[in-house]
Amino acid sequence: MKKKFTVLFVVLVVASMLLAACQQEVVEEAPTTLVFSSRLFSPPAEQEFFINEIAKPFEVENNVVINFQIIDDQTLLDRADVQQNTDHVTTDIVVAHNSRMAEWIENGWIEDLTDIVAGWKDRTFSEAFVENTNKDGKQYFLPVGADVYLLLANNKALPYLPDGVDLDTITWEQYAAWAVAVAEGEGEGKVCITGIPAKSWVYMFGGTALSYGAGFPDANSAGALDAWRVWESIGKAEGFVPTVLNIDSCVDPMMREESWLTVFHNARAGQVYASNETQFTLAPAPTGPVGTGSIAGVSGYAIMKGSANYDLAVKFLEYLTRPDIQVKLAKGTGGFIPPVKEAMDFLGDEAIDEVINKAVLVLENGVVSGVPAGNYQDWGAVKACFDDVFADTILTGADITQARLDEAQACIDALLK
Amino acid sequence: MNRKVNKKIIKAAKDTVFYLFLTTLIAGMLLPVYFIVSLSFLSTREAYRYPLPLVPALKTDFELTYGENGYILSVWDRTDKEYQTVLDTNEVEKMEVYIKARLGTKITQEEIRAEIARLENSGQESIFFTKPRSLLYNYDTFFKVTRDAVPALIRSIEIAALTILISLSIGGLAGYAFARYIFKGKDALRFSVLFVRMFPGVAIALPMVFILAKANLYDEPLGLSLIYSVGAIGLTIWITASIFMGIPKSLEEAAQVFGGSKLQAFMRVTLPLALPGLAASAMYTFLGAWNETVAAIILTQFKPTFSVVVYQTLLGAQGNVNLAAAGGIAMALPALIFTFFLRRYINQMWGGVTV
Amino acid sequence: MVATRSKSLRKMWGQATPYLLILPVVIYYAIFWVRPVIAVIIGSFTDASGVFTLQNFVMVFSDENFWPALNNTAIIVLFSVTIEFIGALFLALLINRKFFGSGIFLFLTLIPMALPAVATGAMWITGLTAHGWINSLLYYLGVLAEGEKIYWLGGIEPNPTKLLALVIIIDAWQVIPSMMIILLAGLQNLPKAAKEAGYVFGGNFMTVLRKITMPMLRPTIQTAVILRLISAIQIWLIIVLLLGFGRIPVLVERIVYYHEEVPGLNISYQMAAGYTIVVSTIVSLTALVYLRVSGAFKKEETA
Amino acid sequence: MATLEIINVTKRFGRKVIAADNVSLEVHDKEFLVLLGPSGCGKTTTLRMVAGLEEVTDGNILIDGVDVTDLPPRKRNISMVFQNYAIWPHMTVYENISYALKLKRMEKSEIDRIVHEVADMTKIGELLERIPAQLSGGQQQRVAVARAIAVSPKVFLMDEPLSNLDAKLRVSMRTELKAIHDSAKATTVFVTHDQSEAMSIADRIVIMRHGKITQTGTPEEVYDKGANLFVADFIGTPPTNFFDVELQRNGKGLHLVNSYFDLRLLPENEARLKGYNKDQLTLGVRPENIILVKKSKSILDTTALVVEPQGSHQVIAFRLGEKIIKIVAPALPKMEMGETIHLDFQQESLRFFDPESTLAIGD
Repeated sequence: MKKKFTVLFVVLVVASMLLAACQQEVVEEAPTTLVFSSRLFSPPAEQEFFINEIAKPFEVENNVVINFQIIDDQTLLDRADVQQNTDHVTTDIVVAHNSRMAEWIENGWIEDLTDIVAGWKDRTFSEAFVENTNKDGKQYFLPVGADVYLLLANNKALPYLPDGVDLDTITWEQYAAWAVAVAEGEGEGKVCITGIPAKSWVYMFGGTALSYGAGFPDANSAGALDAWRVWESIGKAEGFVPTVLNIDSCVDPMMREESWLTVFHNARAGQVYASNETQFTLAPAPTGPVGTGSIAGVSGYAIMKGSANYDLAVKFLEYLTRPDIQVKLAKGTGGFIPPVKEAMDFLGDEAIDEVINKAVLVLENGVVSGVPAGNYQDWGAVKACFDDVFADTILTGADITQARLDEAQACIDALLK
Repeated sequence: MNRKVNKKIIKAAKDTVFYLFLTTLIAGMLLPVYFIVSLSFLSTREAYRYPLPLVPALKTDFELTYGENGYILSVWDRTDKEYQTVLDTNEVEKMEVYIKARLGTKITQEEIRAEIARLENSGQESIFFTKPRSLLYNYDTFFKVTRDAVPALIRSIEIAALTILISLSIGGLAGYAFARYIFKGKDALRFSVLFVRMFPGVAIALPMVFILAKANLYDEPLGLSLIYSVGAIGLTIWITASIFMGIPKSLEEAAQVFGGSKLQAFMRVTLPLALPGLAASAMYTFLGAWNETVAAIILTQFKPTFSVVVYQTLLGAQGNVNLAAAGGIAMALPALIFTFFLRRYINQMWGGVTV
Repeated sequence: MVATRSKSLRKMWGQATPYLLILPVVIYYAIFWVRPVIAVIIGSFTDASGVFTLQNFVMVFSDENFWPALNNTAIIVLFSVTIEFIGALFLALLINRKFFGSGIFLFLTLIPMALPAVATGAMWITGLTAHGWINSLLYYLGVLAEGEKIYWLGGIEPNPTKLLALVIIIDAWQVIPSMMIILLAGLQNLPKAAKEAGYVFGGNFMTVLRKITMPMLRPTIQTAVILRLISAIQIWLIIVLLLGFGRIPVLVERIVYYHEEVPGLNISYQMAAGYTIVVSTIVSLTALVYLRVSGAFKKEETA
Repeated sequence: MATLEIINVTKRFGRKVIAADNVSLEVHDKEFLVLLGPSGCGKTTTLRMVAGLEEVTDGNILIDGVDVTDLPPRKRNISMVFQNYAIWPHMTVYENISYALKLKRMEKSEIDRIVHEVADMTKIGELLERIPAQLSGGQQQRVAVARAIAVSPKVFLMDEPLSNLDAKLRVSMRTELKAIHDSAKATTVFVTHDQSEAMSIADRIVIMRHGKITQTGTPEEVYDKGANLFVADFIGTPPTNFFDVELQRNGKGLHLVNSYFDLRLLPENEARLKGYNKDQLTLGVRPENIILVKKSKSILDTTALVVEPQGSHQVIAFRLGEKIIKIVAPALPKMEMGETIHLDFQQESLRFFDPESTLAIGD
């Protein structure tokens, strides 16, 4: 028996090594591989779509293999750190979130694409994201998959909608009143926001604040105070789902019907919406005195410095940012907004187009801000300043005081570079 | 004679109680595991129902009726015991995709068209039909989305095997020294071996990766094995030391007396005797190497481990807990198989062999 | 002359053997472990510009999360090691009875240990949420009425005690098997006669366990507890998986926090390095104290 | 077969512990030599140095005139039976016995022949396919012996091979070992702490104490002519009785006197003490040499404290001051506890020792 085990073990080791060796040869015989590491399109269905519908035609046409990998922003940076500092650059294209773009640019890990973009005449990148994707007048990131915030409601909440409120023009006060009505009627809060620190609360609040004329990230301006009041009123009526502190994304609670109301990321809202179109209603984010505020997130393509396949990478990016491909990509991946102006011409009238249309409405007509992460030492720490206010005032039903907000602002300002 | 029967009955009763107790205990312990497994077979829609269905459905019941935008598709909800609408559309393709992806149920566009025709021809307000569920849909999707799952799986086994090899050979030598020799600084050395485990590994994971990458072990399975061995060696030393201590030295001496060199004596006598224990200690190493992601994801590019591809697939599994469950189970399965075959040796792990 | 030289060489070789056997480990650690560790140690004693300072530790100790983290860690270690030890001992004693099917039983109890973090994470998160499988099960069992829910991970009201208890139970669930293995092997190597003598001389199950089995099992218990102690102090992953950063701060979670969550702060590296040194100091001190108190060193000296 | 010479061999562990201190001895061809001594006396260490399992700190070991001091065990042409047998639990009996032969690359048929031969000799022919866990202690012991003789070594080493057996088996194995030795004609070194085992089995006994050899001789020599107090005490059961006495020259003769008796020595014993001019002496008398006599002839009267009938004889214990003295008397007449007994010493076998040096006097 023991002998058998030894033999088995040895066979296993040898066999696995042989197999690995075989594989290696296969890899070597294959055409050029372009490594595409992305934080975007992480849901499996989106991955599948990107691989089969977007990458494949390019692969066939150019005889390359696109090695598509999903990695979160932090790991992507860690990986780049190792690759850049040990001269083993194997990643060709990265897709980063705008809150982390500054780190990429400042570390000098990505190529300056200004000249290349200048040569593409058929597309105009949305101005909303220049702050993040460019630095010192140079373009490093090509925006893709922009998002704004949309209102998503479970139809079970519709009966509580205050009379005369039109979901397409709902205001923040009406939204709050609605949330309170739901909480009172159901005996339990149903509004979803992300309660786990350093997730999306800063954006959820930021959209409200922008609607009231505040800047971003403002914690204590007059507009911000008005925004806090909206959320305070929901908090005082215990309008948040009781498990709010454990939520890091509203997708699951909305799908489980633990929560019925939320204003969040359009692609994720679209994902929930698609899970049962007859059960959910999608609307633009609520408005305020100065319009519909929303933080606009975006991801961006960039080429790693030292990429061995620079020309091919440029070619692939040219392909990916083509307006028709941008639209195809946006539609196949849950409703991101294509941040290329020309792309709008390609939108149709399917349900998904409606999601995108609503989002574009917000992006075009709303009060939109990007994420000025580059101005701060650490964007996560900025988020924490907002999270803290939420945790010790709104959540507990306490009053928002100017003093508390000033403290939060001090917290934010201390993080300025 | 009566007494004999009584005794038998009492024994049977005792056994029954004992096994009932065991069953309850195991059921309690494995309840969470049951749910994650069950979840991995549920359709996305059912995975988000509350209360959660206790067992996966084997079929899906549909109701088809006329709606605003075309046809309203409803499915039987086991939780609420009613048909609930899910789609109101005219597009057959959309129905097919939805039924496949959200309900984990096999259906073709032709079949949908046939049902629609049946509705139209029946003159009734609605019709009902039933389709079998594809239970393995989540696993199917998982392996479809997870690129190179099979090579990654093989690579992971290879890396785990290499890690076992490295940590057992290097750690085993030291363990042997601690078990068989008396020397100056033995206690201090043994304690410092333990100290490696005391220093939080998360704090130095990245620098270690840098060292590896600089040593041209970037994207090499060997590189990862070397990193995993750092954590594994310390434990291996402690385990092997107690295994070797459990094997009487005289067995080895006898082999020397009867014509073997020290090495032969070790290979022919001590090693075969230690093997079960070593194999069991290999299990710890295997599990550690198998489940590790942090270093692997930074250090690999073209040769990811299975844990990395699973991680990449599941990173965005929000709204897809059933898929996450399937991925978790797919990852756990090889480890469980490994454990299953090694469990018989585990008993012998810490004290060695009794002669 | 030649003879004596070869003899002394052989002798030297003989004395060097244990050191030669340990050498690979030392070299291995020197290459892969010592350098990063030294870097962290240096980092903990220097400021951002590389000048010697103790400020990092002042920062760590005055961090508002430090004392809660220390406190939480202590509570988790105390309870989880105790619970895990009792649970593992119980299981080991049970399996050691070698009943029909004990092999399969052993395997089943090992399952929690073999599950990857992805699986355990998904398992507990889907279980503990308000609309999760635990509440579902309770509902089917009739414990919960319709619409009634238990907020396992805490509702609006902060309730750290409950969360700590939850973390401890979940950790125990996963760790008991690996501790059980150690104790089981130890039990199987105990001479049967000693235990039987215990019964012959009038002991019941508990007294035999306490007065005979446990003392004889002491070396095994020491190994099991020391290994567990070391990793229990470094618990963090399950907490972050369930609750995210900062809700229940623990020591190593703080290191990860500065490494992963807010790596960009001017003080992030210093804080992480400081916490790292504090943690390893606490772990080594605890381990040393445990080894001393439990008498492991004395045994070593006579061995 | 062969001779074994141990020349000035010293073994030190660390700086302080001296396990063997300048040990020299010679084992003749085909001799059965027993190393005897209490535990910790260095006998096992000495044996292990011969085997090559322990390094020699100083000195030389020669087998058949060849210096093997620095050779590893496998090149010494020895074999060994270990205290706990050290038979390999993962091999069958056959594999255990044939292990060394296989390493010598012997023909399969030859190995088979030898294995069966030694198995028959040790009466384990039936057990060859078993694994050790299925064997009783005695059977394991036989396997260990069979394994040892299979290699036809020059020197055959046994490290307390019988100590793990029960009392009865030990006695019968003892006889068998002797018989096996006689037929195998191997030069044998046998280590034991059991003096009766040594007495019954040895051609020659080497008694060790504190790492040194205190006496070497045939069983009769060490029994009758113990070189010092230690040997006299160590050999024989019940042990030799010792009395501290004063030498008194009283008119015609030499008397050994203490507060219990006054023994007048016979002239031949007086002659043995001629060169001894101290006035204190330790008198050693074997239990069987203290005899029951009539009251009139006794030199010592006392009461029996304990009487242990042994069938063929009886052991009578009595108290003399602090000491318990044991004598061996014929089975009859049967003595009772508390009975007054009258005793005399048989003068021809008295032993005299210098209480300071503990050495025997007058041999």
